[in-house]
Amino acid sequence: MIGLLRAMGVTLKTMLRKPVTVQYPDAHLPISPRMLGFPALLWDSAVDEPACVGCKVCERYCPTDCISVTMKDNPLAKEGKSTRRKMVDDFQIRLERCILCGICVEVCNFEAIAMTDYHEQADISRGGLLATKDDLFRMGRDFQQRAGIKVTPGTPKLEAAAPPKEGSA
Amino acid sequence: MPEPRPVRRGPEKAEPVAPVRPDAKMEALLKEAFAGFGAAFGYAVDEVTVTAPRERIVEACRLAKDDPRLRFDYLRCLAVTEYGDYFQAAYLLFSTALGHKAMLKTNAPKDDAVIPSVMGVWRGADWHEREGAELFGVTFAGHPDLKHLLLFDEFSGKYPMRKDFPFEETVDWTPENDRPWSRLPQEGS
Amino acid sequence: MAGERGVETVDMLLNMGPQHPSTHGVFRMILKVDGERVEDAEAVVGYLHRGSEKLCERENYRQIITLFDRLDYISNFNNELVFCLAAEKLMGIEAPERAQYIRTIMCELNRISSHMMFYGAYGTDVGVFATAFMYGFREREVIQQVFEAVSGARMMHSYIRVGGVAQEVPADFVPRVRAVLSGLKRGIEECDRLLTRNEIFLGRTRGIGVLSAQDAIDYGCSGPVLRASGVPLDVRAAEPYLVYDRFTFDIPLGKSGDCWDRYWVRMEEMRQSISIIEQALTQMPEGAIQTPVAKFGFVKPPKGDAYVRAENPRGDFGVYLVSEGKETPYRVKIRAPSFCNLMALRQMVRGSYLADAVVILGSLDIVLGEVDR
Amino acid sequence: MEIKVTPDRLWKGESLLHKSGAPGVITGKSDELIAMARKSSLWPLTFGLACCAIEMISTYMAHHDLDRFGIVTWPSPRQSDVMIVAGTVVKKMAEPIKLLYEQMPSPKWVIAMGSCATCGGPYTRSYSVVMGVDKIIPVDIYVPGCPPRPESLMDALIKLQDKIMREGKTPRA
Repeated sequence: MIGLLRAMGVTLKTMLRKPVTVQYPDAHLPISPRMLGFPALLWDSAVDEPACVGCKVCERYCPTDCISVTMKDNPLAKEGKSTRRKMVDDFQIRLERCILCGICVEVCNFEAIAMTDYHEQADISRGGLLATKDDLFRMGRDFQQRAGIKVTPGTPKLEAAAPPKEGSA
Repeated sequence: MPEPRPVRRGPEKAEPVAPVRPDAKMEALLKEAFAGFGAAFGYAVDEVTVTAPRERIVEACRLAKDDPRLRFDYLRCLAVTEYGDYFQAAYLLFSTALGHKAMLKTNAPKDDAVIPSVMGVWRGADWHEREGAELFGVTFAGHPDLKHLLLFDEFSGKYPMRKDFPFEETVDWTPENDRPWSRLPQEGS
Repeated sequence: MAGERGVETVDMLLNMGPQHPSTHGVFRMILKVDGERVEDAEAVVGYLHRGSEKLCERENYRQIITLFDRLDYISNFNNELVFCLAAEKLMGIEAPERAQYIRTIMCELNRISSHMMFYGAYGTDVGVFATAFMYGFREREVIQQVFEAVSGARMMHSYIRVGGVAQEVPADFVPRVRAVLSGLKRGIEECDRLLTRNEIFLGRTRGIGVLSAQDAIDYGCSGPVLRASGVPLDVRAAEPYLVYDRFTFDIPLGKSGDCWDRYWVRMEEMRQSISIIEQALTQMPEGAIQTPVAKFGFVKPPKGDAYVRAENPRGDFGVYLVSEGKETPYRVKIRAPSFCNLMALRQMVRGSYLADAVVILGSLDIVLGEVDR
Repeated sequence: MEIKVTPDRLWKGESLLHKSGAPGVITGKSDELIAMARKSSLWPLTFGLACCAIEMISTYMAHHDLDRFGIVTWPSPRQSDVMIVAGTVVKKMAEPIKLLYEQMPSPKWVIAMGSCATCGGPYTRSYSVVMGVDKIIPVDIYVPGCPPRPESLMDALIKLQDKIMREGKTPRA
């Protein structure tokens, strides 16, 4: 009898407890500012050009070879508007194979790539998971706006924490 | 409010750590115990390695286990490594009673890759030997059941951990090799 | 063959897995049963053999950390740590003190989250279908949020580096971990009340799958499986790595080596881990978190070989690293604790009831990612 | 609470249902109604392969609770509709997966969760890994990430529900 009452007590206590469930499509579990989402390219709004110069260092260091980069001459550099002599011609990330390790961000010398908070990228075809240069800039700019990252050439590398990202809820 | 970036360039440990050397007492002990084996001695950072000829490796292992001064009753690991023209099996030993450790090694040439099995000494050598046999093609003579453990029959005669076994090439997605079934209505299987 | 009453009987072969809800992944067991008794069991592994050891030979030391994350995918920090310790041992360097404390805290938190996962899965094996899982994961999720705040990833952190850790912990790290710990203490008590002294649970686990100390040592078992048999071997105490020699903690030991002991040892270990983390939080100094070598990732250990082992949630995780002085290691052999614990399964299952086979397998707490590598 | 808007390349919020005047009454073609019934009770096969399985379990558990979507795990392929391939598919496991897929009754859907199931992920260069589960069985939704967060998986399931509705709308060939 006492056992039964005690069991009822446990049930009652549990019933009155606040649920921990997060109602997903409407709410989202809090995202850490350091969250590693899919990488995207940042935009140097001071010169209005990509911060990436296409040096291929991320391509070399990517453990899964999911990045491919090509480089071209920067037309703005000839006019003297930019300090970057080269710029990125084409940049693709195969998000399907990206393992979100952050090595590309670590090795980048130009602060041109960042781990964004994009993570809900499911698609019905593998083709949709191939992020082209435009996709990456779109993701990157959106993220930059939300997180308030400014890219200036010649700044020291990110030392410790990535800038906070605007998670929801 | 953005969290300030904690940049900390504190004093870094510049002075090198003193090289770790194994216990001299252990070394002397092993040299004494394995005196009659024609064994070579060396170091693996902080462990003493004893390289015994493969004909006598079972005997050496049994000695290591039964000798009251050594009492290596715990086989930590058995690692097969491929070097130039020979395979090396490393038996990493530990004594639960005395709390010391050592490394036993033996070599087998590539054209005659046979090493006697030590399963009679430690039963824990079982799967390690099967793994070494299928990944490197080293035959552990005397093992009761040397069949595939991790791989399957397609790999019979192929030893993927050998250095000459190639890595696969990645196949990138292209519109041509896309599988369009995801856009089609479902059919019965 | 003729049975007791002259009735012809045949042994039946029963296949379990590779897809089976209670095999903890893709593990296959071929059981030879005589009625309800298991006469023999054969473990078939390799359904998750991904060739990590081979892949390690083409990637550099920074990239390999990502592969080690995915070995024992429930205790990622511990795996990374062992590989980094192996490389550090070959290079003769040591991480700064603060980094060592951060590593310790993360590894112990990971031990708790791993044991919580075990708690849920084991409850399911014994028959408490989703309830135990729900409670275990409720605690686990809180820990994972701390992991995410520190490393940026919920599971595959790649946070520990050769010569330190990747980045400084967030500003609110210490109070946050303390809050998590006090929540965890309550959570563990609750989990304890739900299962530990439950009569049905005791009936299912007491005296089942007994493994003697002698056998456990002979098979090379480690971790809670070994300690449940009464062997006081804990790498944290036997060969202290990191800063474990500065903490006081108990090594919970089982008496009989049955399934309940293995469960109990893990529950106790969680409490010990909490105490270790509390000590580490008080002792944690300020200072650098990386040696210069870790900053750029150009790690080139000199020629030689080294073996390092550390106490993972599942046992003694070892890495035998052979370097030729290049950017990529020459050979990486991973000694996975589950791999060795699984060898003893046959011994334990033999002679038990068929229904207990699942309970025994669950009590080993295997992770196929590291069994098959 | 802010609503997280995910960048959606596929469907631009197209309304799939015809709401009639009366509250709580929905009219539609029978195909659509069947599709609605299907999408509201997706039973995934409990089938974890590797690391992603842990995040998949996380998704089922208290913090995320997939039961809200009518998604209940089922340990047998005979009664399941969805197969979430969570983890690395190695060559030794390819045959069992095919068998499981064939045991599931039609209509059935497959979600390739994580980069290993999508294309091999970090193990593309390995000798024993199948480069994507779509080499052996048809895949409906690919979820990138290693492992995908629970939210990514839920997002994929919502997209799958959308896809099922679209299949209900399009006449079969």
